[in-house]
Amino acid sequence: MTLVDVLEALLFVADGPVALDDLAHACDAKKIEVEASLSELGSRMAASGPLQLVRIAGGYQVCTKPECADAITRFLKPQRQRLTRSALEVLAIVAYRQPITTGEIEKIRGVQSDYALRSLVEKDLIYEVDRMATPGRPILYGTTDQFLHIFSLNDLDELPPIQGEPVVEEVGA
Amino acid sequence: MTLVDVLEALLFVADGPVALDDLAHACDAKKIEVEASLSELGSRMAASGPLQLVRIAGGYQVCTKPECADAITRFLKPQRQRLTRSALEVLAIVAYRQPITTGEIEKIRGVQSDYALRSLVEKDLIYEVDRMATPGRPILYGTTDQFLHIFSLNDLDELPPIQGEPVVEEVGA
Amino acid sequence: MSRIAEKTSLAPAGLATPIPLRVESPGFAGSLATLFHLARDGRVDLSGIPLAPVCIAYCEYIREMREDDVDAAGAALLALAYLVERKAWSLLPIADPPPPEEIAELPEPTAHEFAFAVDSLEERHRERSQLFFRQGEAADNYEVPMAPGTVSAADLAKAFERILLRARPVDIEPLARHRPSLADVMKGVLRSVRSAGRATIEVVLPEDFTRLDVVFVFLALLELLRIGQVKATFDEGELILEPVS
Repeated sequence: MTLVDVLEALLFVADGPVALDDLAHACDAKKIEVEASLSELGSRMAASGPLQLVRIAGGYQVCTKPECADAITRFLKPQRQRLTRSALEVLAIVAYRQPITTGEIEKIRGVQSDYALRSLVEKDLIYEVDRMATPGRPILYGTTDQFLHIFSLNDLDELPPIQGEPVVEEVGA
Repeated sequence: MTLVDVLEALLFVADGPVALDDLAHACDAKKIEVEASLSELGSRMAASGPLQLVRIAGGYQVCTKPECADAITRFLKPQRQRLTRSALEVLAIVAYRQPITTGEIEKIRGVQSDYALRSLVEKDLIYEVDRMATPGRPILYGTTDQFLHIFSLNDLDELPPIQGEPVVEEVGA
Repeated sequence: MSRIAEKTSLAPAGLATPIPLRVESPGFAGSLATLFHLARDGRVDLSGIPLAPVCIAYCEYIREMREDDVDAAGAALLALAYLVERKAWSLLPIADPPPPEEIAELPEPTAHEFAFAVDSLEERHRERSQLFFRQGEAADNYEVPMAPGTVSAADLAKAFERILLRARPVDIEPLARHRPSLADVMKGVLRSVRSAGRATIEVVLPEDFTRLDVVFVFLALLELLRIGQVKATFDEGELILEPVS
């Protein structure tokens, strides 16, 4: 059993993305060794078989390759909840401007957004980060790890750029 | 993507043993072909890697080879004790509002909570205190000593106050 | 260069939002609202941004606007005037330009600025829906499998019966003396098997064992087999235990 094999076994039994630290601890190996073995495992999986190694929501996880999607869909009959355009818009605003209040979101969108916010909380995509220390103590929303997961993001830095924003940052720097 | 690959993908995403019929249906292939491919997958897994194909409970399932047991045990132990965000939320509601029924919890959370409740009972963090004397005799849940233990609480009075709650209590007193 | 962004992405009527004017220049690329905010916060050097094309684009927009939205036009004009004033001050050779007048209603970035991000998130979500992960509940119930090639449950039951017949019969005391926990017995069995390398069941049982000892040792053995720490085989009808390395 090589370290690569053990890592594959751990990622198989894990119920979500696994942090490098946890893998290293379970394997009783150095992080740098684990990283090298993960990279080997990733190439091996990419080269053949139906599985692949991804970095997602701050950890490593194994998932199927897109080519198997049809058979899996027939098999699992998943009831994927599609996000509406307005829910996506609210989600994007929360993602880029977090922590943000309902009021601030509504100011940007120009429409009431509490229904969309509530449904995003229920889907575990956003959560109440904190409350503002102003009258009424409005809730401040932020995105969850589940948000990163459903958009295949490793962390918030991987968010696609808002139009123009990268240039703006350079100017500000 | 060969049939063997697709079968590996299906067994990977399945949450238990899968019957031959279900595999054949998902792959849109004849049972005899699926059987042959499963046997090929089994030999391939046996020959290398940390996973194996087993026939169990009337179906096929992939699991890890026993050689990885040490690392997996080290890995799963702390993970099993980790509570998901939704389990923590349910636990908090039970802790502060006990004794409380499933229905009352779901009313507070706005989402179905029976899976979280069951997993908390299994983890011995909550238990069936009693049943209500109303139609259907719904279960009333309360927290266990184990709950106090893992949160380092001496008794329930040591629970951190909910925002605003102490005032409510004073008014009620 | 300035150009007008999609008009359909205008915020709903009735709200004073600036027009969706997109500015593209060497010093800045983004919406007029964002440029306004950056200028107000002193985070952008206006001297590097030609404002004339912005003004021309703005006039074009007003001309093409079918419905008269005075609020939107006014909000954008206010932002433009502010930018021109700030830039004018910054071009003058004075060290400290006077602080800008506080504008009551600031143009806020509008939802259309997020349109690109929403599109790419939607695309990512679509791609992500082609990927499948092992389901959480499956992992929750995951047990480390028994070693392949072990004896069957029926074989173990027979071995258990045989050894039970040889045990010293002792009456079960209802409140018996303190017994070691299963974990302790497991540790003992594992230690014996490991030190023997290859052992029969007698090796792991205490001398002059009782029926209760047999039950405890078998329970421990089953657990050790299940978690893959011990391997069991049959050799000429005799149960043989080996440690799993």
